[in-house]
Amino acid sequence: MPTPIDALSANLLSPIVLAFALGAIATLLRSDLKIPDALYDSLSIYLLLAIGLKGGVALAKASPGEIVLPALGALALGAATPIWCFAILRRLGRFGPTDAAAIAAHYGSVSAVTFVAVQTFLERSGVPTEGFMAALVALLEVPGIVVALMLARSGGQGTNWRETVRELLTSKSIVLLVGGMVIGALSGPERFKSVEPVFVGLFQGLLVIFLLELGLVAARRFRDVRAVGPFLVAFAIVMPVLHGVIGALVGTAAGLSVGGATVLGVLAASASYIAAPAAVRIALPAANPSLYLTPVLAITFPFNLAVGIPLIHEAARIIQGV
Amino acid sequence: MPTPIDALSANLLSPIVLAFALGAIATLLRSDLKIPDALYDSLSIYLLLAIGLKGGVALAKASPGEIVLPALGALALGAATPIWCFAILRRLGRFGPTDAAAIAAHYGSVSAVTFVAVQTFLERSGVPTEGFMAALVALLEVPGIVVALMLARSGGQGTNWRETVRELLTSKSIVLLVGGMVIGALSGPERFKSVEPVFVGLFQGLLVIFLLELGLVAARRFRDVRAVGPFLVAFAIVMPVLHGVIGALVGTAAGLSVGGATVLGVLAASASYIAAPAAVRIALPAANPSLYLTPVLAITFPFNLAVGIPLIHEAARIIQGV
Amino acid sequence: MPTPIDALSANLLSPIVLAFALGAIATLLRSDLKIPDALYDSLSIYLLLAIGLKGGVALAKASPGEIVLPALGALALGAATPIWCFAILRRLGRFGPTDAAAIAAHYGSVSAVTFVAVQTFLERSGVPTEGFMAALVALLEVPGIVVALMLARSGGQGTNWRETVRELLTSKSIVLLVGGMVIGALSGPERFKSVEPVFVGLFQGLLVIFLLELGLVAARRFRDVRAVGPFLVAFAIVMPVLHGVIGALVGTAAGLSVGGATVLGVLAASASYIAAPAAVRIALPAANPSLYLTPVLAITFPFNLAVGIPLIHEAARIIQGV
Amino acid sequence: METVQRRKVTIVAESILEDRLLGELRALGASGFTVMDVRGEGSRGRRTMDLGGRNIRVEVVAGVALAEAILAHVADHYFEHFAVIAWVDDVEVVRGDKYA
Amino acid sequence: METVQRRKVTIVAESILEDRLLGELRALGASGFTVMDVRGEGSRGRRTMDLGGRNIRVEVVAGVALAEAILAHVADHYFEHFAVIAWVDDVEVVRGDKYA
Amino acid sequence: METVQRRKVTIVAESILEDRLLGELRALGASGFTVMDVRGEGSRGRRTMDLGGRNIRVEVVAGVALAEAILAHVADHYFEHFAVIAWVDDVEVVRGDKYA
Ligand SMILES: Nc1ncnc2c1ncn2[C@@H]1O[C@H](COP(=O)(O)O)[C@@H](O)[C@H]1O
Ligand SMILES: Nc1ncnc2c1ncn2[C@@H]1O[C@H](COP(=O)(O)O)[C@@H](O)[C@H]1O
Ligand SMILES: Nc1ncnc2c1ncn2[C@@H]1O[C@H](COP(=O)(O)O)[C@@H](O)[C@H]1O
Ligand code: NA
Ligand code: NA
Ligand code: NA
Repeated sequence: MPTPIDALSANLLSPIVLAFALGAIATLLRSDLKIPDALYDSLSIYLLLAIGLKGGVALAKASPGEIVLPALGALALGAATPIWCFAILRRLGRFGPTDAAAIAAHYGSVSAVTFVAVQTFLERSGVPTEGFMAALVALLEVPGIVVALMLARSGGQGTNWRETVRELLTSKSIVLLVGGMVIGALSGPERFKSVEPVFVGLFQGLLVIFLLELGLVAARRFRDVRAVGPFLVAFAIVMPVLHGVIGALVGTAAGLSVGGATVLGVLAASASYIAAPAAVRIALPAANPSLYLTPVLAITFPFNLAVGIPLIHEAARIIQGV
Repeated sequence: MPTPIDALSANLLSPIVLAFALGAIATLLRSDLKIPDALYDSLSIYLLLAIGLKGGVALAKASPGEIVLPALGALALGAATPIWCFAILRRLGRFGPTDAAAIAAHYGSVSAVTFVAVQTFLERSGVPTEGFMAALVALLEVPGIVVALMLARSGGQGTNWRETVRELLTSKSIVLLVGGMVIGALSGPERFKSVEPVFVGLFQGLLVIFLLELGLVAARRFRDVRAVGPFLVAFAIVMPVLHGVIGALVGTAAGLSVGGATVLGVLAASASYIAAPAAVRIALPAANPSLYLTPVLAITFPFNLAVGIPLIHEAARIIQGV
Repeated sequence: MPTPIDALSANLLSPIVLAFALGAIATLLRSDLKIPDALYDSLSIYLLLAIGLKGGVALAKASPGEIVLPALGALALGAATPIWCFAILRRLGRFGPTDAAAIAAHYGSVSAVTFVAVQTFLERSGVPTEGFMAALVALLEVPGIVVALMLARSGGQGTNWRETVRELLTSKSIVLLVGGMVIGALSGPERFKSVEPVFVGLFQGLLVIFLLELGLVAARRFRDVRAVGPFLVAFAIVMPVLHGVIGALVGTAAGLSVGGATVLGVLAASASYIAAPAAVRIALPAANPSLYLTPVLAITFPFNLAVGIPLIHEAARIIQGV
Repeated sequence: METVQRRKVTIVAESILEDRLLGELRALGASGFTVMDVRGEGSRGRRTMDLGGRNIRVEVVAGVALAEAILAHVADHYFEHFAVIAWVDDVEVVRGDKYA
Repeated sequence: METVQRRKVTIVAESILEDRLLGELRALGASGFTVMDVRGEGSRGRRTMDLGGRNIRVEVVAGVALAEAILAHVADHYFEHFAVIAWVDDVEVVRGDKYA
Repeated sequence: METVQRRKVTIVAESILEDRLLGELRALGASGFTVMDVRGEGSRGRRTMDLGGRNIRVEVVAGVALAEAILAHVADHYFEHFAVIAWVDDVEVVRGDKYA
């Protein structure tokens, strides 16, 4: 069993962490390296669909009973995290209700790529996870955003909730994740084999290219980090750790293995940079995008990728005493 | 040996059929899911080249004698189907000569993706096919279009035939199919091995993404189905069945196995949605594109994918008494 | 051991050479086949990163001592080849200093795809090469361009060298090659395994698609070949042969195996069509792009691909007496 | 060729607004529009999103009244909070009745 | 900077017409053109093709006579059956002799 | 809607010039610009590069003086050796103070 330090340094040398670093360095060196928009879009479609498909195949093998408690735990996390984020941002951070809600929406939702990174980490460490974790990604994505938007509007005029929720539930990431899961579950392991070379075999390699682009983009926001102020910087590191531990506790209470509890912790710790920004930009146009994009992309995402994942795994091991 | 009902339901649960359904559902739910144009174009280049390459490698192993009769059968089908389609559309459907010819061109040509779908179906069912069937796709693509265009012009002024035929013969799909076949045949099975992971290994998985896009696009035409009228709806289902049975008969007469006869039947049943629309739009600009695109994409393609393929295979089995 | 003629014809039938030919033929037939820009850009990112990663993994296994002499040899070639190219183009070709330097920059730098082609050729022929050759590609890319640009300015006003060199060293190809090497070396063979299906498994197949596009593009310049005159045509064939033999000699002197010497020879023989054109267009705007793009793309690249590689390998074998 | 004068409104907006904006153009009565993917910089700089957050550029050829209505709509609904700009100019078209 | 007045013709057309249209522009004497990929909606709505059936937008800077000829050509050959629109406006350029 | 007159400069250039050109626009004082990827043909024909060598089309809405300065800059620095063209026309915008 590797020590926490071993696990951390092993994680830092994984191809995906290094690819993110390469992208960030390329931006800092003002390289002309650019990932075509169409490639970025294609890779994100691929990754979401692959997560869904693999989850669906695994789900088909799971008994419905196993998944009820973890699902409820995930929903509770999705509903609760934006509430305390909002309160902290309002009281301690002194942000207006709109900006506070906007930031809370991001930290209440999840990042599918962070999910993939923790899966990769655990696989490499030989720690098994429950097969149905991908379903929790889909469950955790939307509620946090909806709750945060409701908080923003708590004192304001009516908003078109039906339309906002419809847009969230039919957004690209939900359609691909849930659609992929249904396809995976219906076609089953046998029929899935023919598409495995693409959706399993290529996964890690294509993730490397995706993280290269995320590094390029995140580094463009590095110079804004100062502008968002020390409170948000601290928030962007402290909250993931806090959410990670809470998530690991909730996962353990819901009966998940140490691997599953780690994944749920990391999901809670992660902040959305696809679904939440799109929803928040439309629903809360007055919020300042720099206040949510910079912490999420330039701090929380790389922090989780490099440090948060091994840390939360360590927390889960301590919690479960293994 | 599975019963026809088993085969049908097994087919409905294949990843590619489900992916098409997911795409269609996403459109109906007004999801913002979009496949980048560049990805769609890249996948269609890949699929055509892969079909060609694999066909070429197989062709290298075939004896020239084997292929003569099936090739003549394919050519005969390509020349004959548009003629009777035209007549039916004129007489029974009461379409003008231009629209009738436009529709006939599509049903006289073939769909490479439907070809791939039937190959996948037969592989999964353990039914062998002649290796050279890809050559028949190339042979069947062009003649149906040319014959239909000639019918449209039967009473009209001269058209630039040389140029039209040159454009068809140098169109993307022919260049990739035939070019791929030549490369496959020249490089042979040994040298082909190094590129197999891409052109064989990834084939089914990438097809899933391609069919997701086809589902997205086809569903946009669902609401036009009413507009094209009941005659065309019936035509778009009856003709594939008819052509499928005739194709299976011709294939059997040409000495093809039950697998080969199924493929030839499905090819005859399929309607073109790449080469034919492009050629018809330019050569018959007065034809109404809705009248050919809607039946082909929104009816015939999904019908063949889900029902036509197992049905025609059943017909081929009955014909050959196996 | 195959005879040179066998090796040549075997090479001509490799999928990548045939794909280049298919692209060229498609252009000559005025086919509407087009590779989307985004696909071309994505493939070139992939190829450069894959070369880097594989090189880095191999580098991790090499002892630093082994690589010193070959690296010095490569640097010497990069510095020397543009000088004599420039002199020949000025004296014998009677080109102005700007055009001469522009052409010399291309022949002093290297083509990563030609590197890949020779690696493929040697693998297929069962000839081993030193694992660190990819590092030499990165080393050879920049010096030739810088030296040539310095020659152009020898009599002229000051140029912004700092900026020019910074742009070259942070250009896409260097960032991906060197970045990939660092990632490969740091993550090591064990962690590399998870990304191997993409960066090794798909390499040859994706190269086929890339070469299809290169064929399409190169053939668009075929008609300009006459315009550039017989001197440049001869130059575009003679210099690669000359550089190839010199490179093989230098490689042998630096202690490389016959495979390594072949690779170094082919690198010296190759002419850049990515880094050099971009740098030259900006730094020497008065140079006529036809004079460097046409020989490089329409003559030297296909010549090396089809004939140069087996020829230079033969030379390396004669030099090393094997 | 006889031509008539029409107005052309050009809107550059965050791409996330595409569906909403095009729906509003239809509702305002535009007979058509042309959309392209662009990128840009402006006074709100990187306030637009990095990921999936590119710009679109929409052109609408329209009569004077509709052009005015579109411009007013965009100014009222988008200028404050979104990275959106718009301009109008005159164009000559062949079949003027085609454009509301 | 001394500028001269020229005309600019903009054509939005089904992308399948690209090769043909550009060939005709060359034949009519255009010294150059700029093409971009766009998408759009118009009165002929979804009559354009879905698959591979996007629009292009072609700009040609030209003298008065050539602009007129291009507009007439497009109107005569494309307006009836194809999803094509075109407009003209005035632009100022630096080297007027560059544009036929 | 009250509008004010501004100038719009459009530059079509080899895409390799993008970073340099945009930096110069910022230095000249442009408050913003919109860029799109295009392709084209002109008098210098295939002199532009084939690979990675496409064109960009940059639009800058600006005041009279800045527009003049941009046009002069482009003419002086690019017209001789690069495949670059530029034109200017008038546009009406809502918030004129936004544009230098
Ligand atoms: N002066 C300008 N000229 C042309 N396009 C502009 C200008 N200012 C802004 N834009 C475009 O409008 C978008 C939003 O601008 P802004 O609202 O100023 O941030 C930018 O991303 C540019 O694409
Ligand atoms: N009023 C308009 N303003 C701008 N572009 C238009 C307009 N009407 C049509 N278009 C463009 O022209 C194409 C063909 O239009 P139509 O022939 O009306 O179907 C559409 O797809 C749009 O890209
Ligand atoms: N008359 C024109 N109208 C529109 N665009 C043009 C014209 N001439 C040139 N261009 C564009 O400007 C680029 C450079 O043109 P040139 O410098 O003439 O080779 C071309 O690739 C076209 O995109
Ligand atoms: Na979270
Ligand atoms: Na058919
Ligand atoms: Na060289």
